Parts: sequence; structure tokens; C-alpha cells
Amino acid sequence: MTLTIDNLRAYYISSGREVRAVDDVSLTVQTNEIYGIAGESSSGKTTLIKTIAGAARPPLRIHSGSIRFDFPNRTVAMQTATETELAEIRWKHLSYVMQGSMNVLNPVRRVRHSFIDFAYRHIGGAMPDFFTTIKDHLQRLQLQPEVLDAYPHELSGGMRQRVAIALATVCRPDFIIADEPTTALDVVVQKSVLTLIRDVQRALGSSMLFVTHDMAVHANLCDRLGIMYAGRLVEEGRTADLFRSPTHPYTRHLIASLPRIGAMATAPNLAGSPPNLANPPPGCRFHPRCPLAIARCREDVPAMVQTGDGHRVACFVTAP
Amino acid sequence: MLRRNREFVIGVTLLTIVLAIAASSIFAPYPSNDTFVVPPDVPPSWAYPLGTTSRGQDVYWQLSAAIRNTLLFGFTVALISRCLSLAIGLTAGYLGGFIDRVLMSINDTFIVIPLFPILVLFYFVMRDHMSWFLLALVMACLGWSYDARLIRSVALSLRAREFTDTARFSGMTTTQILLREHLPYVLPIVFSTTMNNINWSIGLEVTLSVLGFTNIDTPTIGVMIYWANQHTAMVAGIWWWIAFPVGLVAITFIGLFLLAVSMNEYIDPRSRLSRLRT
Amino acid sequence: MRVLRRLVLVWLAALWAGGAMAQGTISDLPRKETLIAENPEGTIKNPGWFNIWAINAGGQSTGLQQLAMDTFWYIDPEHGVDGVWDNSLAAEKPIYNADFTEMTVKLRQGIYWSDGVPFSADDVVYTVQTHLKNNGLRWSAPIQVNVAAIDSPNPYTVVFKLKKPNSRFHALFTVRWNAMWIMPKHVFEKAADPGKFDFNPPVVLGAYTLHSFDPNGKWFIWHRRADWQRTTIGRFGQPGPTYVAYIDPGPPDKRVIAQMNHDLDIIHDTSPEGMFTLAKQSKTSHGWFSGFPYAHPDPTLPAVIFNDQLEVFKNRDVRWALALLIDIKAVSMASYRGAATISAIGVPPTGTTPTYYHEPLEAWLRDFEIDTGTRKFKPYDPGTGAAIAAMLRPSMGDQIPTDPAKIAAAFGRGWWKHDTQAATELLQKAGFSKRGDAWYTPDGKPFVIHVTVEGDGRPVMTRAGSMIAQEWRQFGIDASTTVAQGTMADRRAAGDFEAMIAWSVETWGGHPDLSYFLDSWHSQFVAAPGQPQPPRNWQRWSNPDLDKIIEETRSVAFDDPKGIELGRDYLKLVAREMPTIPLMSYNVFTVMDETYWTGYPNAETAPYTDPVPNWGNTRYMMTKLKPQP
Amino acid sequence: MPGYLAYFVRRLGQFALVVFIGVNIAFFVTHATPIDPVEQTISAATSFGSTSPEAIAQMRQSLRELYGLQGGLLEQYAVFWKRVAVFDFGPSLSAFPTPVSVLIGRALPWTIGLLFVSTVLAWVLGNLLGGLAGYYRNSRLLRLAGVLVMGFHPIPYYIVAFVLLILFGYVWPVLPISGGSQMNLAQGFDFRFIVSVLQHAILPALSLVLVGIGGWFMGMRALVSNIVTEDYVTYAELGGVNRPRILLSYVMRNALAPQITGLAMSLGGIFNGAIITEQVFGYPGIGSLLVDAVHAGDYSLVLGVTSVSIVAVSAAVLLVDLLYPLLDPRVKVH
Repeated sequence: MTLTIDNLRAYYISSGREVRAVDDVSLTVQTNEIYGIAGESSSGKTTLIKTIAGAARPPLRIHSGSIRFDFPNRTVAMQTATETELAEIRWKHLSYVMQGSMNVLNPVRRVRHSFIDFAYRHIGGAMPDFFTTIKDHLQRLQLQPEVLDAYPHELSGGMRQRVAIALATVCRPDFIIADEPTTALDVVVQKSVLTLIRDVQRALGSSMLFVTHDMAVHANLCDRLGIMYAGRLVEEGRTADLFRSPTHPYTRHLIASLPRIGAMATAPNLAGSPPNLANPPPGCRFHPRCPLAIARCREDVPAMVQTGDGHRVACFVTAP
Repeated sequence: MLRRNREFVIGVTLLTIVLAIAASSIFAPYPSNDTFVVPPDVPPSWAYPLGTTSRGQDVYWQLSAAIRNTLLFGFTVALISRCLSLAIGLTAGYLGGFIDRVLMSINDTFIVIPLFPILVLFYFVMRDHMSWFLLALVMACLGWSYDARLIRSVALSLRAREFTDTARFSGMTTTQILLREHLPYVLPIVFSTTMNNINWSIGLEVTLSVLGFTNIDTPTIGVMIYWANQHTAMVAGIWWWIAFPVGLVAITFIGLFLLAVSMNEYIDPRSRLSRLRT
Repeated sequence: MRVLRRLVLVWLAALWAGGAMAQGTISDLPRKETLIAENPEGTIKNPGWFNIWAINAGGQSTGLQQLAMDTFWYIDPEHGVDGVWDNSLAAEKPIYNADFTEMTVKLRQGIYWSDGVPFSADDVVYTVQTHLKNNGLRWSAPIQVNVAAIDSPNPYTVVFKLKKPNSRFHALFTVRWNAMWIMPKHVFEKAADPGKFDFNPPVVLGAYTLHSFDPNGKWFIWHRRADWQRTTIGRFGQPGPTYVAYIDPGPPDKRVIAQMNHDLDIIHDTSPEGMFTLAKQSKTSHGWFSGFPYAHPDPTLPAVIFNDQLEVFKNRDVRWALALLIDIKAVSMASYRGAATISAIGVPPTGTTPTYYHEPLEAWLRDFEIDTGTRKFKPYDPGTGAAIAAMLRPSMGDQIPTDPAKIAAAFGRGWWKHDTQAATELLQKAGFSKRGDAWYTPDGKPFVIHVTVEGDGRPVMTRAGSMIAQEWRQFGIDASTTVAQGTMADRRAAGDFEAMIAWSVETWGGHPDLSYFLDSWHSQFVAAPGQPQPPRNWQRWSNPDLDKIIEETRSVAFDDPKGIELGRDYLKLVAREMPTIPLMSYNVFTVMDETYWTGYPNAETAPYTDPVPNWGNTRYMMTKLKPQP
Repeated sequence: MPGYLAYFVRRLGQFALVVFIGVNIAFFVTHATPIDPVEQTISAATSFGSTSPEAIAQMRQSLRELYGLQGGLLEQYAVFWKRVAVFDFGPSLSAFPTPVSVLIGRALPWTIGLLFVSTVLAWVLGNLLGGLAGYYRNSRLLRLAGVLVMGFHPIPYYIVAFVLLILFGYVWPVLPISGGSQMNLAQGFDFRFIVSVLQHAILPALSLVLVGIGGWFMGMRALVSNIVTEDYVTYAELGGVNRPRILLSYVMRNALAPQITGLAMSLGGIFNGAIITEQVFGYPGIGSLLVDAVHAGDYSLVLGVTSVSIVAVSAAVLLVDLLYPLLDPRVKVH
């Protein structure tokens, strides 16, 4: 099971203006691997997720490039997939844990109905058997079966997130996309939810794309990490390598700004703020804020260069 | 922004036509409630563009006077009821607590009570002394409740905003806050509810007059249809006596309605966004 | 989108099915044997109530008083089946003693109630005694005031002993629209309180019994009795319709639509325009007159009734001025589109009244003079009726008669001239003054008149009132109309009006005697201002000469020609005093559809009764109606 | 269930308040009427018959006691509230001695039938169409339906009813234009009577529905266009749930609750519409009864019909309000 994305461009087009939210991104996610995507807000990571999940609604449109899922028994190119094709793979092969999971469940129906709507058409069988599978699955995620009869507003935030994760994994999908699943939770609940995600992923052996701005979460969860800045992938590699030797100046800044226990100096601050994607700066989009920027950075766009085993970076100065 | 909004443009054009006809009533050659000033039952022709009635009146001049009176009536009712709904809506929204609950429960009473029997009773009691202004006053006192609730919800959202606190801390009294701070926010809502209220009151006026429950001497759209029914115009084939007032009042309703709808969308950002997306 | 398309299809199918199954108006009654007439009372609120003797409890003209009820005598407003007077339950005319303190009635034999019990004097005695004992019944007031005692020497004779001499006591039992009906003794005896007994289904003497009725009060169906020979109209042959339905068809335009669809055989009344539409578009629809003005002139006289107790109207010059300001031609056009039968004098120009009163008075009217304060003025214009006919001839063509006698019968004779100069002189004589273009009363206040009209209860009268107000307004008087609707009867009785379009003059129609209304004009009955005025003298006008005429009439027998002489004196007096301004007869646009029935009464060939369906006398029409072959 | 009980008690309190205020208004207004009902009865009774004048005074006295018009306003007010409690408004004056409650009892089922059918029809159709139009935004057919339906909405009930009367009663006379059912058809639950009632109800119901749909359509479309952006809807779309199910149980199901409150608030207005429509089509409901009563100056009937309408409408509002928690579970908590 692999996900391959080649030179994907996805823009927001409305009344003549063009916002280049995702601008020529290429990456691959292997089987049984958690690939993390990090970057500040408005770095285009949510737009990337939406296009990958086939949820691009006007004014967001895929301009060019391809997204290919190689599931065990079928391949699907998302940019050209038909509605019926999408419907077949959704939740069976590809599932999704949304950002604001607080109200992804239908507020006026009991949780049980969500499971029926999302999973029944894939699992099938008589209703009692279907519900025993569901209940076993919930057991495995330390969730009581009574949760099925509750209304979403009767559950706590953390509980609702766990149910969302249970829902996303009940059909044992090959690929799970998680978009900031723990952001809205407090730290304690966040820890238990992250461990839950890791255990489920290990149990199912499915690949996962994990998006968050919180580098600490990436550190203890993701196998490989990609750093997004202003709609482009600036560095990618094994998480351990990136944390030990960040190459791209932006990655260095991100790692450096992580609070360390006992560190007294305040984290270095970065001048300026992320560019406006409506008219991004020419060349490398980080150059206005990059302490190492040289003349070339302002004209040309740095390509991704292999710098080590599976470690790529797009920077004229730091890349070898 | 409004120029591009299709409903607004149509609404305005329709209303200008109606207002033009109403204004032209000044040049009417005969007093509006005199009868047999022209030959009766003449179908629309060059001499009489909209034909003449069985009572010997020119349908066009009768219509211009009728629409003027009806609009005047609708406008007076809307004006008075706006004051009521604003006063009650803002105070209830702003003060909240016990006063809000009391005002709102009374408000809900007036929403629920069927108003038509009460209005009919008022006519029945007042009889000859029932002037148009009195009827307008009564309708205004019964017609403020629906919009008071709308205005209260706006006031509630405004109260939660910071600038209300800063105003209060700077020593402004409640009424000052309501007038200077909240009113500018509330005015667009008031405009759209006024349009709806004019529609509501004209609708009731037409209905009351057609049943003969108003003063049948002053020409309004309802009274015109009342007299047409007295002369069984539709059956007698004098269709133009009923078709033009019904058509004109329908145009007025749709015009006012489109204005109210377009103004609503202008106020509610989210629906403006959805307009963007299509 | 499939959902929407399916929805639209279902909707169309339902509409089409509705159309296909459009049932006839009456289920499982043979339309050919059913006469459908309009009941002007509209929706009866408690339809299950047939006790007509209780105060206005249920509907009266639901067919109950027309087909089911019966009493001693009938006077026909037109020429009558055989003569104006018909002895119904009575075998002969009323027999009075010398000083009119005793009335004997010989009853007709061989008449049976619908439940087979024979009719006898016991029923009459029981009816009168019940009214003597109970206050709340419809006729208990006149019976208690007039009748000292009643007894029946034999089963077919009753003798009334009166408290005071009254040569017209028999009028109480003489049907002119309605009269005091006779109760079935064997049925009412069983009821505890006659005022609370609903008498449903009614046991009747008439030729029709109740078949069924709508609990919502919209229709009543009557069925001809098998033993119709044993009823009082049996003498005139079998009544044509097996079933008669009296319905509430709704407002005037719906009545016209119903008759065009042949669902309504007799329309009681509709607007003139409705009448003209039917005359033009429906070949089978006819009015009383075959041509213009179509309408049947009822023996009532709509007039401008002043409240003569008001200071402003006390002076007869003011009343005369207001009369001269009225252009009757414009009023006739506004109200009836010309189809009005005008009358200048105080009796309706209908039935036999013109021959007894209008013709003989023409000469007197021609040289009748009034003093305007500056000159002698002859107000009467004999050619007004003909002028109206001439005015309509261009648009109505041959429907307008040309023969002067026909014109006089259809449009009426003369009326008062429309003369603003004479009116100005009269008002100035009365102390009124004109500043700018508005008139002021002697005490300096603006001259304001509210003309009270009924509204859509009587559209024709409302239109006449608004035209009269307009003519006064154009002269400079602040005149406007106010609509009384349901409060009309009440405001008329209470004197709560300045000028009102109503009628205080009603005659028998067929018979020249005027006591039917004139008796109630006696000054003894005039109520003090603010007090409710008993019927008919709504103008609250009293005059010593008039009292003398009334008292003399009371002492004269009903058929004595002296009564006509006294009637003419009354007409001259009211012409001089003008207590009210007589306008025209109350023309009723009764329209008859000949699709299913023939033999309707009409002015030219069959004036045997008046066709207005809510009159008690229309039972005679039933004997003449035959189904279309 | 404590939440629901609290909610129920609050709505009941509101219902009681509405009835109290409404019936009070009705009482004081009717009693201020200048028309003296006794005079009305007397003049109606004698206007044709040849009754001699002295007898009238006698009749007036007996009628005063009969109609219960003794005592001052306050005394009558106390008696009145005793009667309202048991729905006894005394005898109707224009149809004496039939009690007002019998007349209303006979007319009320017709109005309730007509109102219930047309309101439910308008509400369901309006919401269905509005939901579809809100969800499938660029479908031309729905947009056309929208314009059509909204075109009718602002036009007053009388005009729509009148046009329908002319269209189907006169131009293409295929539908009955007056009365509740066909003449001479016994009232009962047999097939022919029901068909006839349905037939006679087509036009009045059609005019009520035509005007009513527009309101619900716009309400639902606005709600749906907001709900479509909610997380649980996009999540369901991502979950591959088939679109009709999303539309029905996710989008519209969430819009039902606010539409139910909308229904409750508009029942008063719909009732006014029913009164006028009944008058145009001669439908035997309490609307025509009220207008006849006013024309006849029968004040105990007018008082009865107005009070019953107020109680009926507020009862309907209470019922609809009680539906709200069933549709939106969240309401029980706050």
C-alpha cells in the first residue's frame, strides 16, 4: 500500500484571483508508515490533505500533478477518480480523522447511526453481527459499548475523539489521513489519544498521513516527516534525522523553537510572517525571512535534493 | 455590493414603478371618490388606458389614488410598529435577565394570538369613528412582536461584543449605548423588517377592506376590489377593474419582498459567502 | 430531481381526477324533479331548529314559511292565482261584528297535517292561547295586546274577542311575505316549553315536508307530500317540483356562476350587472320583466329617511332643498344602471298601487307649488321616467319599451326637478349660509350629513346612498356615507343616524289599503330621542293632520273605498311636508333559469304571483311550475 | 428526563399566559361594542311581521333576562370566566337558543381539518423543496420552483384564493367553489362523503398551501446552505455516505428543529389565512362563522369564536413546541 504524489498543484480560484495554496509538492508514503506533515498555519498543509482526500470543492481546484493510491487490490488516481470509485474506496481503504473532531458526529442522532452510515455498507451482514464487530472494535480501543447509544453532546471532547478514531478505523482501512486530530484536546487527553492512534496503526498495519503544527507530536509518533512552507515541501526525511540534524533553515528554526526543560534562553524569534499565497515572493519563498538567504534564493526555485538516506531538502545554501 | 445583487435591482425597479403610479395621483383630473365622472364599463382603450369601472371612474386614476393610500397606510403602520419593536427588542436584548424574560413572554403572546378576529372586533366596535390612522395605530400595536424578537437577537449578539463593555465603562447610560452604539448595527435589520411589515399591513388592509370592514369612501386597493365585487365585475366581464389592482398590489408585494430578502443577505455575511461560492 | 418530477406528476393527476369526478350539485336526487332556489338568509346558524314561532331561532325562508307553513288568508303582491285575496285555512273572509270588537273565522275542512292528523279549530285555539301564555314567542306581543279571548263553537269555527276595536286585526293572519302561522296542537302539547322546542322534523299543513338539511346550514331540501290534495294549495293542482332545495349560494358573483352552470334555478337577488350578464349570456335565464329593467318591484319604497328629531332636519324647507339637490336619473344609473322604477310620492309604484294612487295624483302633482321664500316654484317634472328610458335606449336598444304606459310601469312616472337654484333659495330661507363653497347651518356650524347605508347586504341601496352623498357634496354640503353592515336594523331602531337609505313605507302590493305601514306612523308610537323606535316610523315624524287620517282609517272597513280617499290625503300631506324623500321601488333582480322548469311568473304573460323566492306567497308558484319536457 | 419536564412546564406557562391575555383582549373589546344585542333581536324579529308597537316593550324585557345581560361589566366578567373554563359562551343571539359551543363545535372540525392538512402539506413540501434547493444549489429546475414558490409567498391569502376561485370556478368550472361537501350527502365516514369533502377542500387548501410553501422553502434553503458547511456534513461526505442519506438525515434532520419553531410562530398567521380563505370559498369553518357573527352583531358568538381560536391556536403552538426536544436532543440539557 503506497501513496505517491507527483508535482501536485492545487489553487483557490475565485473572481480572477488565484491563491496557490499547494505549489508543486511530491512525496510518497510506504505501507505501515506514519508520514507526518508539519508547518505553520496557512502553510497549505490542510489544503494538501483536502486534495489528497478528494474533498476539493470549488473554489479549490487541482491545477496539475497526480495523487495515486496503490491499495492492495486496486489503484486510484484521486485527481481523476469518479464519484462511484471514490464511494467504493472511502472508509474501506481510505478513512479520515478530521481536525475539529468535536462535532464530526451528527448531533441529532445517536452515535450508533454514524457507524451504520459509514461502515455498514462495507462490513454488511445481519445487524446484530455487525454490531458485535463494532463492539469488539470499541473494546479494543478501551471504549464501552454504551457509547453507541449516547448522543454526541453527551460525550466529553476526548471521548468524542476516541469514537471518531474508532469510526475511522472500524473498516480496517489501508490508509488513514489524520488532520490535527489532537489540537483541540488538553495535554493529558492528547497523550492518551496519540497512544491510541499509534496502537491502532500498529494493529492494522495501515499507512497514515499525520498533519499537525506541533513538532512534539511529530517527534514521538511519526516515522518520516515533511516540512511545508508557503505551499511547498522544503525538507523531508526520517523524523530522527530531521530532529538530530535539521538542514533547511526553516526546519532548524522549528526544531529550535521547541521548549526544552531547563533551557533558560527564550526561543529565537523569526522575523516577518508567512507570505501571502495570493502573490508569493519569487524564487525560494522563505528567502525574505531566511537568515542565510543569498541572491540566487530570490530568483530561482530550489529543487528537492537528496542529501542522505531518504533525506531531501530544497535549499541552495544548506543543500550539499 | 448591493448593485450586483439581482433581487435588490428587481425589487427597486418594481417599487419605483409603483411609486411613480402613486405619485401621478396628484394630477388626477377628478376627485378620487366621485362616481360617474366618465362613461362606465369602457374596456382599456386609448382614451382610458386601463378602462373604466361600472361606477363611472377611470381605473388608472382610481388605481393611482388607491395605491397611494394603501402605501401611505402600510408605511404608517410600519413606522409606528418599528418604534415599538425597536424599543422592546433593544431593551430586552440589552438588559436581559428578568426584564428580557417578561418582555419576551409578552412578545410571544402577540406572535401567537390570531390577529384577524381582534382587528375585526376593533372595526366592529369603532364603526363610524374608525379612521385610517386609528386602524394603522391598532395594527402597529399588534404587529411589532415578530420583529422585536429579531432585533433582540441582534442586540444580544452586540451586547456580547467588547465595544459595549468599553462604552459602559466610559460611563455612557443604557439609552446612549442603545442609540449611539447599537442602532447603526441594527438599522439594516430594521430596514428589511420594515419591508416585511409593510407587506404584512397592506395584506391585512386589503383583506379587511375587501370584506367591507373599513371606510369604503376612501379608495385603497382593498376598497377598489370591494366595489368591483359589489358590481360582480368579474362575472360581468369587466375584468380590468379587478385585474389591474390585483396585479399592481402583487407587484408591490414582490418588490418589497425582494428588497427585504436582498437586505437580509447583505447583512448576513455567511449567505453572502455562499453567494460567492456558486 | 427524480423526486420533484414525480411530485409534479402526482399533483397534476390529482387535479385531473378532481375534475373528472366533479359530482353534480345534489347527490342521488333526480335533477329534473328538483327545483333549486336561493335562500337570502344565507347560512343558517342553527339549521336543526324549525320552531318558527320562537323568536328568530332558525331560518324562516329556508322553505319553511314558503312550503310548509299555512294560515287563514294570503294577499298576493301581484294579481294572484285567482284574484288578490285567497282563503287558505279559512273558508271565507273574516267576519267582524259592527264595532270591530269580534272577528269570526270559518275554517276550511278536509285539510290534514303531514302526519295524517286532521286540522281543526283546536289547533287555532291552542296556537293563540300558547301565544297568550308565553312572552318570548314571535307573535305573543300582538296577540296579547289585541286578543281578550278565543273560543271555538264548533270544530271548524273560531271566534276572536278583541280588547279594542281593530278593523284590521285579520292582517295578523294575512300573509304578505309572512304572517302568524298555525301550530300543530298534537305535537306542541307534548313539548314542555314551546320556546325551547326545536320542532325537528316539522309536522306541517303545507304541501311539502322536510326531506333533509345540511347540519352546517347551507341547504334545506323539501319533498312533496303524497297526500298533497289534502292541503290548501291542492285546489290549484299538483305542485310541479317533487323536491325543492333552498340553498346559500354565496356572494352575488357566485350566484351568477351557479345559474350559468344551471346549478341554481331561482336567484333571489343579484347586482344589476349580474342580471345584465345573465340576460346577455344565458338564453334560459329570465327576470320578472322579459326586457329592461328585468327586476321585480317589491311593494316596499326605499327612501332617504331623515331623523326628523334632529334640529337640522326639523325644518321642511331643508328637507325639500335636499330633495331638489338629488338628480334621480344619476341615482337610478348609479344604483340600478337605470333599471329602477322611480316614485315621487310616498307609496311604492308596484302591483295595483299605480292605478289607485300614482295616476289619480299626476294632475295634482303637476300644479303643486312650494314657496322658496323668493318665488313660487313647481317642483314636479312628469317626464323623468321617460327621460331615463330615453337615456338608456342608445346602449340597450330594443330592450327598452317605447309604449308610454309600459315605460311608466317599468321606469315610473315623474320625480322632483334637480334645481340647485331653488335649493339655494330654500336653504337661505331656512337661515343656512354659504361661505366659500361650503354651507353652514343657522348656528354657524358646517352643514355635515352622514348617509348611513347597509353595505354589501344590499349593494343596490349602498350605491344609491353614495351617489346621493356625492350630489350633496358637489353642492357644498359635507356629506359622506357610513356602512352599517349588521348594525343596520339596530341603528335604524335606535335613531342612531342622520340620513339613512332604508324604507319606512311597505304596502300589501295587490290591495290598496295602506294601513300595513300607515297605522304605525301615528304620533302615539313616536319614541323620545334616544329611545328605540318601534317599527316603521323610522323618521320619527309626527303631524296632527296625519294622526286624523290614521284614526279615520282605523274606523273604516278594510275594503271600503273611503280608505283609498284617505290614502290620497296622506300622499298630498307627505308631498308637502317631505318627512322622507321617496326614491324608487325596491327592485329585486330575481332571475329564473328555464333549463329544468317552465311556468315561472312574469310581468307580461303570467303575473300570478311574485317570484321572489323568500316570500310566503311563492307556494302558489309551485302549482304553476312544470318540468321541462 | 428532568430537562424535558422543565421545558414542558415552561411551555405550559407560556400557553396559559397567551390564553389569559388573548381572551381578556377579546372580552373587553366585545363588551365595548355599541350594538345592543337585544335591540338587534327585536328589530330583526319585527322588521317584517306587522307587530304593534306597545308589544315591543314587553318583548325587550323578557329578552334581557334570557340573554343574561343583567349586571354591570365586572359581574358579567366574572360570569364570563366561569363559562370560558367550561367552554360555555351562553346562547348565540342570532341563532337563539342554540348554545354558541354547539355552533363552534360544528364548525371547528372543518377549520381544523383544512388548517391541519394545508399546513402540514405546505410545511413538508416547503421543507423538502427548500432542502433540495439548498443542497443541489445549481439545479435549474429547483431554482425555477424556488422563484415560483417565492413569487406566491408575499401575495395575501385573499388575492390567491380569489384568483383560484375565478380560474377553477368560472373559467374552467371543474372544482366545487363553495360549501364543505356535496348537497344532500349524509355526513358520515363513508367513502362518497369523504371524497366529496376532499373535493371541496382542494381549492381552499391549494390557496393556503401555495402561499405557505414559499416561507418554509426560504427558511429551509437558508438553513441548509449554512448546515452544508458544518463539520459533520463534510465528514459524512468524506465517509462516502450516499448523498440522499446525507441530505435527509444529516442536513435536513438538523434543520427540522428551527423549522418547527418557525411553524409554531407562524400558526397565528396561517389561522388568519384560513379565516379569509373560508370566507372566499364559503367553507363552513369558524372563519365564515366569525364573519357572519360580526355582520349579525351576535357578540356572544363573536366572543366565543375569538376565544376558541385563541385557545386552539395556542394549544397547537404548545403541541408543536413540545415536538422541539424530540427533534433536537441538545435542548434538554440547557
